[in-house]
Amino acid sequence: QAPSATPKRGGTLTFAISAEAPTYDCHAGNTYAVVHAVAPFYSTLLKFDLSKYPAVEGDVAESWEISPDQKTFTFRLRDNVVFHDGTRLTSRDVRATYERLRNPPPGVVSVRRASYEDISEILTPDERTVVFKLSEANPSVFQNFASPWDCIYSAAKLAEDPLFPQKTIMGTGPFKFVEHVRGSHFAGVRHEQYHVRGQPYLDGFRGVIFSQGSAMLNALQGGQVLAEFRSLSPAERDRIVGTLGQRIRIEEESWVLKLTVAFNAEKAPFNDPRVRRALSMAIDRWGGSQGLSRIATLRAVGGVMRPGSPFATPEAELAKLPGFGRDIRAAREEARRLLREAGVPNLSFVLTNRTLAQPYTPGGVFLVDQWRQIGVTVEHRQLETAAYNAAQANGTFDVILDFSNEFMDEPNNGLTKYISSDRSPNNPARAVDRDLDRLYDQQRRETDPAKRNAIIQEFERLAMERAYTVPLLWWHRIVATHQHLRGWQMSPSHLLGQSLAGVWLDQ
Amino acid sequence: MAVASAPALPSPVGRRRAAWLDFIIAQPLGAVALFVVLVMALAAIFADVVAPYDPLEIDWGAMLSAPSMEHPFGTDSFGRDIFTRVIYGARTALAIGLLSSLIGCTLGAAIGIASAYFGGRVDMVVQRLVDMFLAFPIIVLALVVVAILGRLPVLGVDMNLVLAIAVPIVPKVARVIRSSALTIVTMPYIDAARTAGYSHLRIILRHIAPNVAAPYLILLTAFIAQAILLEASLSFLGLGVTEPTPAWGLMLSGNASDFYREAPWMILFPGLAISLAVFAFNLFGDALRDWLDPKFKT
Amino acid sequence: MSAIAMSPTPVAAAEPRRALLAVEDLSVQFVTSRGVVRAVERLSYTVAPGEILAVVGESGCGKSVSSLAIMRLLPKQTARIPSGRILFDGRDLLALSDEEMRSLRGRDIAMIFQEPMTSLNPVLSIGEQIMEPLIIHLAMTPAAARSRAVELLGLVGITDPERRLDQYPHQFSGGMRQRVMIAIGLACNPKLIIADEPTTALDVTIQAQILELMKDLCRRLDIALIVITHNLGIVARYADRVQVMYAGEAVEQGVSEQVFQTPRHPYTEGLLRSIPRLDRPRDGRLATIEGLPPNLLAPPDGCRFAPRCPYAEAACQSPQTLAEVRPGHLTRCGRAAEIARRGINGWSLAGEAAAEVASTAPLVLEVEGLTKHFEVGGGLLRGATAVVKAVDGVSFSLREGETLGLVGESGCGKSTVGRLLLKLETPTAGRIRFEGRDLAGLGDRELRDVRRRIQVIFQDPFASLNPRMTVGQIITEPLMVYRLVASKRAAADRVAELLGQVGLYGYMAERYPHELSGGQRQRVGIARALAMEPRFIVCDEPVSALDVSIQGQIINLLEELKLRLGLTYLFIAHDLAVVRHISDRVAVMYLGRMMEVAARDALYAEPLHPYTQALLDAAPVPDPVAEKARAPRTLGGELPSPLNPPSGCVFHTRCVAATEACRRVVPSLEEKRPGHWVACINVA
Amino acid sequence: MLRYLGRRLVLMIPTLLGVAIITFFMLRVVPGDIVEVKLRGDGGSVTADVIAAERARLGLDQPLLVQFADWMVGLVTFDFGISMWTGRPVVEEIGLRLELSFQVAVMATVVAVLIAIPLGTLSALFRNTWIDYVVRIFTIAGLAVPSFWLGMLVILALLALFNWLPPITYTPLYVDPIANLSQLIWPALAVGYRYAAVVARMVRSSLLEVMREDYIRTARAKGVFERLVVMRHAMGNALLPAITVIGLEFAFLIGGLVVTEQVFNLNGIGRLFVQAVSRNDFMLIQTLVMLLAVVFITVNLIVDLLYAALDPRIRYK
Ligand SMILES: Nc1ncnc2c1ncn2[C@@H]1O[C@H](COP(=O)(O)OP(=O)(O)OP(=O)(O)O)[C@@H](O)[C@H]1O
Ligand SMILES: Nc1ncnc2c1ncn2[C@@H]1O[C@H](COP(=O)(O)OP(=O)(O)OP(=O)(O)O)[C@@H](O)[C@H]1O
Ligand SMILES: [Mg+2]
Ligand SMILES: [Mg+2]
Repeated sequence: QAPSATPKRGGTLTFAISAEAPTYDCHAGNTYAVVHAVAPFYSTLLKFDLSKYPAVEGDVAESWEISPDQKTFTFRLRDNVVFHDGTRLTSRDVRATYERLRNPPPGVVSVRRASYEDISEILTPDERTVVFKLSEANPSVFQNFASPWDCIYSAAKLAEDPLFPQKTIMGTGPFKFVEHVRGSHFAGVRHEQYHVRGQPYLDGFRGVIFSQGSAMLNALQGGQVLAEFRSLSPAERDRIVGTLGQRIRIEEESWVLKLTVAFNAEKAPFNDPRVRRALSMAIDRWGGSQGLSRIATLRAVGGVMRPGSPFATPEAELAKLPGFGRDIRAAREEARRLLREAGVPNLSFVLTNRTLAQPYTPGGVFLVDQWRQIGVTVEHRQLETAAYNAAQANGTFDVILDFSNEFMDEPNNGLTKYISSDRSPNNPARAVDRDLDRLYDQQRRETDPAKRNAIIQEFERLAMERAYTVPLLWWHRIVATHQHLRGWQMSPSHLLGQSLAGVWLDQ
Repeated sequence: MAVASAPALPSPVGRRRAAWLDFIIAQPLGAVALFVVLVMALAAIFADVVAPYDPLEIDWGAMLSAPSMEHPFGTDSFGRDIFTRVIYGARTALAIGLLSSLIGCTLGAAIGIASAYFGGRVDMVVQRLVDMFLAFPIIVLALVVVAILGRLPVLGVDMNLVLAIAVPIVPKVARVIRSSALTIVTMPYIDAARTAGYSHLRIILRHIAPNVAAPYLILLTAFIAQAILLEASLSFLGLGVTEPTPAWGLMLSGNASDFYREAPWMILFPGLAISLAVFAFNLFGDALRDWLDPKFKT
Repeated sequence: MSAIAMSPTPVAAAEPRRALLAVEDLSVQFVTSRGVVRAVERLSYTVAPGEILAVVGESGCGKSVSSLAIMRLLPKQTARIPSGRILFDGRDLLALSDEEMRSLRGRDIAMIFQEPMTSLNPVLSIGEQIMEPLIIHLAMTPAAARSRAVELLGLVGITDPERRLDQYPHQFSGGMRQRVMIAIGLACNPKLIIADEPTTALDVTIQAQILELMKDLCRRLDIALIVITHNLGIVARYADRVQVMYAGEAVEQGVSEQVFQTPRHPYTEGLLRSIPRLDRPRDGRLATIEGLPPNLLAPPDGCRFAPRCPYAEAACQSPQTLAEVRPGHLTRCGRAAEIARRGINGWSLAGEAAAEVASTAPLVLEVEGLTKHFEVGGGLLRGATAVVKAVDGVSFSLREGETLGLVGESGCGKSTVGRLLLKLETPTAGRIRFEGRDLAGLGDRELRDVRRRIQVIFQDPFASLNPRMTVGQIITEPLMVYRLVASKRAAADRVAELLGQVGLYGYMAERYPHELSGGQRQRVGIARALAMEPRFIVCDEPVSALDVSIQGQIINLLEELKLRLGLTYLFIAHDLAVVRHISDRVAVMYLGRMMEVAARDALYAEPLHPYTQALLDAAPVPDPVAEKARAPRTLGGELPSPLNPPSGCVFHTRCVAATEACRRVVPSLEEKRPGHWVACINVA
Repeated sequence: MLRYLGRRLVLMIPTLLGVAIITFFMLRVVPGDIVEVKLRGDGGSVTADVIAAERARLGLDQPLLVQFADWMVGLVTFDFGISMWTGRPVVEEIGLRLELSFQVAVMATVVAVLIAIPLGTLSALFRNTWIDYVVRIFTIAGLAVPSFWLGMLVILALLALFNWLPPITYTPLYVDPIANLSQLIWPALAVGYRYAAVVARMVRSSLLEVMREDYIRTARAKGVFERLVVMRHAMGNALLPAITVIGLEFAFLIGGLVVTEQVFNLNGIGRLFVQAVSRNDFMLIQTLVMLLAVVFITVNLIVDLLYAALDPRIRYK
């Protein structure tokens, strides 16, 4: 691609959002639909610098200081940040926002309390300074200040009504809210007093809601929308490239999401580690990666951390873990042997999965086939989200195809799937394993990256051997944008970089 | 009163023609439809023998191959043989179509007959209930049942799906059968049975039910067609049968709709299978109606 | 008037006036999946202006088909006319184009159909339907057509025609609808009217009104009229000439008087003998024509009547021709001359008269003040319900071995009385005692027991047998349910015995009802009733739906069974002659109330109630001389709606003798003569 | 007339109450509720107390009977509650979508009637000729081809032939008729085919029936032109059953276009319904079911009134 010319001002961007946001409140949201719809209206304290991911940069923060013990963070705020209602943003707004996140008042939902539980105090020495004090060092907290979920709200409005952000969209982001037509679209116009000079370039945007992939693809193909920022499936990519050729830009990257297989450790025979390991070993991840990557948003073979991310295990090491070997024949032999040993040579069970087409269905179909090959009969049961969640929460499943959804490669968040269920509501396998808990806690407080890496490797080895929850494949993100859509940046997370401040139309 | 001109009496020599032969002669189009239905039924029953491949076996090497000698209908995105899956799909479609239509129609007929026979208060209450269930739009009812009740596989057939498709059939059938039964109930031969002091059950089973057999059969075939279509729609929405079960509607949804460009055969053949099955059942039902309805006879 | 072509047939030559319509050698066939139905074969006849020709014959003999052929209204796909001409005013109708034929229909030839209830379009107003032919054929303006329509309605005797024009068919009674049909027929001053059983669906009193009206109009307007009927009384009273058809062929043609007095075809003769007659003394048994009409798919080569004919001989196996036996009288029988000489007689049947019922015989049934009110929904747009007083305070009793005839016009509550006795309906008031026990207070077991002893035979032989059961199953069922037989074998034997009793063959047990003829089905119905070994049988119009020739067979059978098994009957019918023939006592109902009850002979000899008198007056007897001599005396008006019956005596609105008091006083049924009960205040 | 209407309206109450009871309790017998979906949907890590708090906020912790009573009281006072998913009033969620669904239903009806009546009539009049066979095959095909499939083909054809696609967001008719129609005509056509097939079959069979009636023979015997026999005497009676079918189909379309709406990305009631169901948004599902039931009953009532208007037997009873 030719290096981008100077950005042009003007135009309205229409892009697709493949789901409708359940809420306007970022603090309560956990689906990308919220981010894609409301991120343009809000600012955060920090943000990821996508060209140097995982590095962060300031958003409303101009500069910051971290104390050597990593327990005190001091942020200096920009002085030109203005809310859409014309009021200026001050340190009080930042404090109110984080107080709401870590300690929500009654009626307010914060799904991110856990991330900030180490914060003991938030101080505002002056209008432009915010100080966060931590009770214990935690290497993940700093990056969390760049979370796209931490939309900064007006302290004044929150004081009036803590539920204000649920009903109204009002922030300091590059765009001002115009309308949300239920089921149809979100629209915004340029916030003229946006704190980055000259930005945003767009006059406005319109995020059109689609509920079905092919309708969205048709619109993309017809140029009615210029992009869909989450991901296309490989087939959709191929179709769009086939029809639009050079007019479309395709960017791909491995994704911070992964599919995992969780065995219900409370239930026989999955309480037997041999059975779990056997089932994990029967999966030809390398072969599957090749096949599935052509039909599903799945690709990378990886362990507990995303391949290519700072704490990931190199491929050579990975291949030594059970289930990650290159010799699938041998692995399957071993799997059969383990099952025989465990006394369940003709195992049959139900694989619980979601009904979503990408990538859950192909993942499930693939697993059923893999297990058939070691003589295991599997019934594939796909459930609507509610029923799926209920099955998981109540433990009414044998084996479940689980997933993890993060916005960055941070072990503190990513590893919670593997630690004991009495500690982590996230553990799908309902297992209790104090060894893993211990290793998790060690890495959590370890501020030296090298040491932390070693602990994580050990954690991973143990987790794969005991195989309560094992990765299937990491997701693969494919974003197609029309050539004249410029300034948008690809990243490993579909939640990042959606403020649209730097996006412009070359026409 | 004059006797309504009766059809000429069959001469004592010419015995009745076998029913199936009469059907073929009187309804050639219907006979063709029946043939198609039978072929599909046979394929479904003997899928294990007829189908060249294993319907579930993934073969990355053969992914998305075009129709060829090896794979007459091509393969899908998992490299599974589509011909095989279409044949096994007939099993799913017929099993669900037949079961739900059978359950729905039988229940509906029972309710309709009882309502007409007992009349009065029973009829009033039943009619209100029927109204109520009719007021639920069919797909909505199916959606709610499937989505809310989840799945309940029995011998590979999801009984909740069957139920979901059967439930909306019940009130419709009840209504039609009731109106047929209402005319039967006023027939003198029913009065004769009542004067003979037969039990209600006997009158219903022996005297009324056989006489509503014609509308029942017609409804049954029509609803099999509808059920197959509804199953396809639900599967298309991800609420019906789930992967990797071979089912026509499912074969059209998800991956298939993504690949229609490179691999049009992926949606062509299952789509044709649905249409052919539904077409055949409808045509057969039509023919059956014409054949059974004395008014259409010349 | 256009020139009328000379008809080449000898019949026409003998006619005093030139024929308006001449049917020549007409055959009609239907191509069906079972084969070719030869519905009409080589039919020839003529009609002159002002003449009334009656076509008679049993059901299915081709009466309607031949007249539809004249109208060219036969179904296009299946009907075929392999031979013949239909000359109307000299033009061959069969050679006309569709458009020419259309412009003739309704203008020069009008047709009136049997079913007045369904022959009018329910969604168009009466006015629109009468005005339609006027506008189409005579190019009248709507206003002119309307005033002509008013005139026509007046002509056919509908009061308040102006207002009636805007009403819809369902607001008219059957008789009024038939008048409307006649008005439509008359609209364009046609030259020929074909009336296909115009009064069969109507009550006797209304029938008389309609026929008198038609006859009068034809005479006045010089219209040729073809009346199709199977009622020989009507033929006798109204027709100038008569044409008798059998199995698609004309078997006899001639002036009514000649044909009735000296029939020259055995079929005509049989017909005349097999009906009970009011004008003759009552015989013990009716003569019957045994057997069934031939299958028109494969009719016999020779005389089609031969298989049933008592005079049949070898010569009858070869085709017979319609030959003139005397001027204007034709017959299709080789032995016509012998018949004329009365040299043969195959009909003699010893009359075994039923014994009089002793007045000391035990009472089987006592009915007191029986009342049944039906609540009916007041239609879609009216919330309130109305009450039909179907039966209102009816009392009578029956002794063992007795037959009580119950007559009355349609809707007067006859069937309801029967259904109440059968416990198919629960009475609103009143009491029914069967063998001394009150039916209302019976427990389940007793009820079952009583049910077995009260049985029923229905009117419609097509509807009274379950079409999905074989004859054997139908008769076996009660035997098994009531354990009247010990085993399956015994049941089979009993079925064969019962079938024999009603004159059917044992092998018929395997047949389904649709494989039987109407008369045979009625016999199965009787066998089913007998299977329960009943004591009392309600016969609800058991012969009304049957052809005359079959009717006789069934009446004879019922009488014979009664004698043999000592049965008691309630015999419901609307044919006064039939009732007279079979009953010991007769009860007359009108609008839910009992008008008169008396011993048979007393009632027919001296009817006391004006309604009974009117009924007897309205029923024509098959004797042209007597009928034509009789002055028209018809009962005016329509049957009032049972939803809104007249006050006082329900009959006062139509009664010639009604007084002011009749409006107010509800007359009670009183014994005016010994054993003769009448509900009329004017009878002393 | 008014009394009749009143009676019918009163009769609606038990039916609707029944629908309400069934819907309400059917929704609640099964595990899993909206809170889980909302807070855990894409895999957030939420603690049990957060979920419990949210559940309490939505009133889901109340006894079922209390919840039901609350809902009933709301319905009666025209307070349809708040969508549990978006926290917006249900009325607001439904409003625009109902408008769209209604318009599609009306347009599909127009399309269907325009196609069906001539086809059904031709087919009946030329029974067992090639015209009849062609029409019958065309109509049975209409029943056999899934409309979503047809919809996919329509879109692909538009894209391939004209490289044009219908607008993706809904503009009300009164705002921009051209944009509106160019979006909605396609789904109306795709759905209209099946709809037309259903109606045409009804017209055919009822016309065949009517043509056998005695009064048709009477009309012919009067010398009425064949065209008039059909148009005036037969159609008037034959269209009555067709009206019932049209009514039923119309009512069905309001909420039943689920799959077609997906294919055309229509923001209609059907799609809202699927979403509500997949999220267990009880409040929205309940109200939608009630809405569809009311639509169904109202349409039936209108059909009955039309019957009365067209059929004097009913009008003057
Ligand atoms: N459309 C038809 N197709 C086949 N056969 C027919 C058709 N119409 C009449 N027939 C047959 O033609 C014969 C004559 O029928 P037609 O209606 O003329 O009898 P009918 O004398 O008028 O009897 P009814 O007294 O019952 O009216 C019957 O055997 C009848 O079954
Ligand atoms: N179930 C019913 N509901 C309402 N009205 C009824 C019912 N049965 C009979 N009637 C009415 O009661 C009256 C008497 O009917 P019924 O059948 O007894 O007359 P009928 O004398 O047998 O007449 P027909 O000679 O026509 O058989 C009629 O007006 C009829 O419409
Ligand atoms: Mg006739
Ligand atoms: Mg009667």
